[in-house]
Amino acid sequence: MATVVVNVALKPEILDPQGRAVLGALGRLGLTGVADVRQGKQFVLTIDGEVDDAKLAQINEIAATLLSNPVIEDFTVEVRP
Amino acid sequence: MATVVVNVALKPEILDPQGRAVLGALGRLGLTGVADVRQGKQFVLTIDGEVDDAKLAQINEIAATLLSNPVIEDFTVEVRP
Amino acid sequence: MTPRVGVITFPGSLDDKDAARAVRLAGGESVALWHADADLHSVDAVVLPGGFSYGDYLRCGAIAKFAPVMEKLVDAAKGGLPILGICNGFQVLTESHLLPGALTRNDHLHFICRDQKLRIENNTSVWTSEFSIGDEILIPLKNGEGGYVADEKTLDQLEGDGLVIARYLDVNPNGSRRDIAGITNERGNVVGIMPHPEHAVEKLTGPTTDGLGFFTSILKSLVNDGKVSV
Amino acid sequence: MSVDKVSDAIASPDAPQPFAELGLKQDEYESIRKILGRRPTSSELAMYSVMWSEHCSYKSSKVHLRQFGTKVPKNNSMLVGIGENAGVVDIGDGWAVTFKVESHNHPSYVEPYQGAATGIGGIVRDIISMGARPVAVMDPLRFGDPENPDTRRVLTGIVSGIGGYGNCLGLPNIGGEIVFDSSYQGNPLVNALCVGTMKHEDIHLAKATGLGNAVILYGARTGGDGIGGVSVLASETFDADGPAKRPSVQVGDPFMEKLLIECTLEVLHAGLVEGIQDLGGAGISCATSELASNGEGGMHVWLDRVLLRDSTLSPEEILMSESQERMCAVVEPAKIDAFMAVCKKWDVEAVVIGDVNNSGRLTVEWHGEEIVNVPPRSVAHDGPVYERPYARPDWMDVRQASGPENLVRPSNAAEVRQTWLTMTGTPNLASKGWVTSQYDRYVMGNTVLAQPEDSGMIRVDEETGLGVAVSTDCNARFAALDPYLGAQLAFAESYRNVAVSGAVPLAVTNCLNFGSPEDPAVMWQFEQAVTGLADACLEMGTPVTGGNVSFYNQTGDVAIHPTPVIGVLGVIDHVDRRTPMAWNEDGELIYLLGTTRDELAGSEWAHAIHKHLGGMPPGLDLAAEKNLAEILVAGSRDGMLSAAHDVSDGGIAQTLAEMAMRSGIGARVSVQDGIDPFVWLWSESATRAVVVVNRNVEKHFVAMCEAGKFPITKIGVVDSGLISETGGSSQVLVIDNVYGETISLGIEELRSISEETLPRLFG
Ligand SMILES: Nc1ncnc2c1ncn2[C@@H]1O[C@H](COP(=O)(O)OP(=O)(O)O)[C@@H](O)[C@H]1O
Ligand SMILES: [Mg+2]
Repeated sequence: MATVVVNVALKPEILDPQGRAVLGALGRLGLTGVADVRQGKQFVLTIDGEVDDAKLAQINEIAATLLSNPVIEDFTVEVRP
Repeated sequence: MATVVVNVALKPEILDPQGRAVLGALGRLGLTGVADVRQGKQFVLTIDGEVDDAKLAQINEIAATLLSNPVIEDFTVEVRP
Repeated sequence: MTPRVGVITFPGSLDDKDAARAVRLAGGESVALWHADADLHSVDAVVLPGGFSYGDYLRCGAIAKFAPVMEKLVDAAKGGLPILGICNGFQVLTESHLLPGALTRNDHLHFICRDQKLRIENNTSVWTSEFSIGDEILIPLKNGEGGYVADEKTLDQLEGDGLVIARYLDVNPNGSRRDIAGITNERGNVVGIMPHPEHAVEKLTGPTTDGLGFFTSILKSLVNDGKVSV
Repeated sequence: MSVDKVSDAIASPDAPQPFAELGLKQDEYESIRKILGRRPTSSELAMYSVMWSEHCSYKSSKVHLRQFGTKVPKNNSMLVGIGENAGVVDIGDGWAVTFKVESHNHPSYVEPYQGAATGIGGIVRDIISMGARPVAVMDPLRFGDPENPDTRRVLTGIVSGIGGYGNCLGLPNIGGEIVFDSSYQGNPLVNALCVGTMKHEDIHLAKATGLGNAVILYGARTGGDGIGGVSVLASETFDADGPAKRPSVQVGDPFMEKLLIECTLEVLHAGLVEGIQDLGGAGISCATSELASNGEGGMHVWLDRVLLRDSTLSPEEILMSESQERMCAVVEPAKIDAFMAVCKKWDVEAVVIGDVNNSGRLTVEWHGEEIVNVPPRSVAHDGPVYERPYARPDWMDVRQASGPENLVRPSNAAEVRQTWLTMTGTPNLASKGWVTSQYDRYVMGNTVLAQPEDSGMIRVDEETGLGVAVSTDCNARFAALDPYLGAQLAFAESYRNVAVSGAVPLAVTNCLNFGSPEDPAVMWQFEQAVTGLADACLEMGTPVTGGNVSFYNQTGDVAIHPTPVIGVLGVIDHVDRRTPMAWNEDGELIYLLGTTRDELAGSEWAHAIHKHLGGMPPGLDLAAEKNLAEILVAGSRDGMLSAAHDVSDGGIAQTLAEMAMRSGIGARVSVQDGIDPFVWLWSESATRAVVVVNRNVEKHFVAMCEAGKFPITKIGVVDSGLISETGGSSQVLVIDNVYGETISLGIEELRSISEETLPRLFG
């Protein structure tokens, strides 16, 4: 069993209304000094067996096509043993 | 400048329709051996200055009340220097 | 033969019956197409209807683009088959890269349902040929992720080539860049639009009947092309 | 941990059992032992405890609700009455309609988004299980003080939940209510109504018949969420200092529900189903025991076949789980394959979990061991029945005696104008557009009327134009002043709203939201409200076809205002002739139907301006109400009405303002002679409507009203050419005869006041 975490975030140049709403709320709750908030998605995949290079390549491909939209989003893939 | 990452995930016993939808799609795309997918949210906060204990406590409080609902979600807070 | 317009149903499609009704009211024959059936049943045009395909949980339209019928549709689009994507259909078209850009969460973060005024900006596409440039129409808009985005270069290109087919008037309801409500590809056969022309085809149930123009446009275009006769 | 088998229960009769923790009283536990002739197994105890909860068994309300069955009006349209998942009425041409309203109050306070979302999900499954296609939803809501910060959390979450679920299901939201009152601060009300349509032959019932038939569980997998959820939740009161207990809430999956709708309708129409039941509160316990109890035989269930999301669940938990988006069907063996094929087409998992037998018992097996063996009726239908004590509380005298007579009233034109502007922006009267624009009202293409019209109207048959209209209403302040009359007034308002749109009122559903039934004062309110509603329905000829009771709506020992939300369904033979609320063009004449008295107790004016609640609610003459409805329907049928709008919260002033804002065209109206202008504008006397007629039918319409001896007064004319004395706005509402003066209100000014309130509070 292995865990693969894919984080997907809007590209920096794309407006993130959810992050902005959180930023506004933080201010109202009295947390000061927050310069920016961005909201992204995190996918946690539980994989049977080992994640070898072939599987990792496949997961990267899926992160690039299914889990994120390259027009607006960036992603990272991280394997946690 | 510091970065604080708050990850919010549905508690394991709570249905995650989003993760389920991704799981179904992975199968159709030929990625086999995925036992489970859970989809969570990731908030990336950019903080001016240092994150001292008081600030961290404040962020934990906000993570527990604003960024997540403890009835259905768990969260983690991580400071990245 | 009456023009046959296919309407694809994905799991979670909601406005498929409405799109079919609009096709019929405009004088065409509607043909139900099923997502899992990799066959377009030789229809003359296709509508990708609104809704929440696969729940839209991941990203609107992201999972639908992998449906068996979509592979056929992408090929057919390249061959010139007229395709109209409405709302979720528009999202499927951008996810499938048949149209540039992407649709993102509304800037105010709410789902919004309102009667929306638009200005028609292009009447060379097969779905807008019955309009005149500058026509102002009022049709329903309802979405949670309708903000059109693309990089500046793409936006400039869309403008420069006259590929914006409709723009929001009075109110930009979702933060779309340059008030873009709908676009077409260069060939003019693939059109995506966020508001819902199929909900404005009967005085009784819609704010106007302005939406009919999209459906009469395609039927006329098909007849003029000699693809079908009436 | 080993499972508690029936044989164990026989072998260890005295083993201690946690019945109290499960919410059962000592005597209830004893009667379970008596029914079984032994102690229950832990699985049986789980089943009885959820099924005998207030939420599932109606143990406190049953004795009163019987009135809806005994006082049934003569009405041939009822096809399926109280007791089934939802009532069904005949609307002609072979069409039938089912509708029902249900509460999801407590879960929505704990987790507003999911609580409200699953509320919509639950009521929709009730409608599908009758064999109907759901065609619309409505959402009567109550919130606490709009200025309290927690109201923002609750309201925004609930509204997004209702929208998130309903929009994704593809059901138009065609109406509802949003009312603020601090009595709901720790206990918001989320009531959800769904309407479904079907042909007569498609009606299905929850019944397990046919020896050897299979019991199929299909839809979402069973998980550990919401165990004890709805039923236990709905039966417990929150502590004064907030939700100390935070029981797990279910998460809804509207996409799965959409698949479930399509899949269910397909198996039903293909004739593959003998009986069908949705899974709501009490999950598998409820579905299997009710199906078996309604059938004539027995049922056996292999519980280990249930598809699970969490493999560690115990049999007790599986029996109690309230996981959403599941259904149960009874299918002939020869049709199982066809049934499974339809499920596969829609990507819905299904499994045979049991079969129908003639044992007369409900038996459940877990990996070869018998863990349940009970008479199904004892679980599903023969639960405890309480005759709870009830008594009119003494404080009612004080409350009813302190009327609004001494409150400071506006007494000149300038004060009236100022009051008008203030009232237009109160949270209760302000535009609800900020909320309702988050709901899809267009999907399905059959919405003829939706918010902010008086009722929602849906076209049922595209060929013939046959349609239905539905409204829900309740002024809980009236019910607080007099629960009997308050329930009748709520019903009358809903009835009127349906008639105003041109439809003939046909049937009633209700959602009775009250405090703790263990409080004799609350129980009295309940008894009074039920009696009032039953009496009114009998007199008006509209049967109650179903409904829902929600008790324990209180914080500490402070109960909410009694809130009997009443839904009325009407039929209209052709939706083309619907009457909209707004006037259209210059020259149309504005009439007031009905009589205005000095009735301001419980009014929005008393509430908003003076925070006052006292006195006696407006009087109600049901015969007159019926007369008014007949006039409104006849006026629509004969094409005499170009618009009509009922007069209720906020009085005539609010009615006129709403018509003007909706239309955008000005009008000149004169206060009736012989009555104080303030009273005329803001009294909330019942049985009134403002109607708009064209000059060419005026004589005819007035004659019709006079023949029916119904009071009618010409009050104004639509006029786009009026000019405001204060300049500015182009279209104005001009009111003459206000303490000898004329006031004018710019329609744009009214609109901006009305539309600004909710976004300011919650945007
Ligand atoms: N929560 C809601 N959901 C949908 N529609 C709503 C909601 N609240 C109010 N509305 C709609 O707004 C309009 C005005 O509401 P209200 O003043 O309560 O109407 P009425 O007094 O005629 O019953 C109605 O059309 C009603 O259906
Ligand atoms: Mg009304």
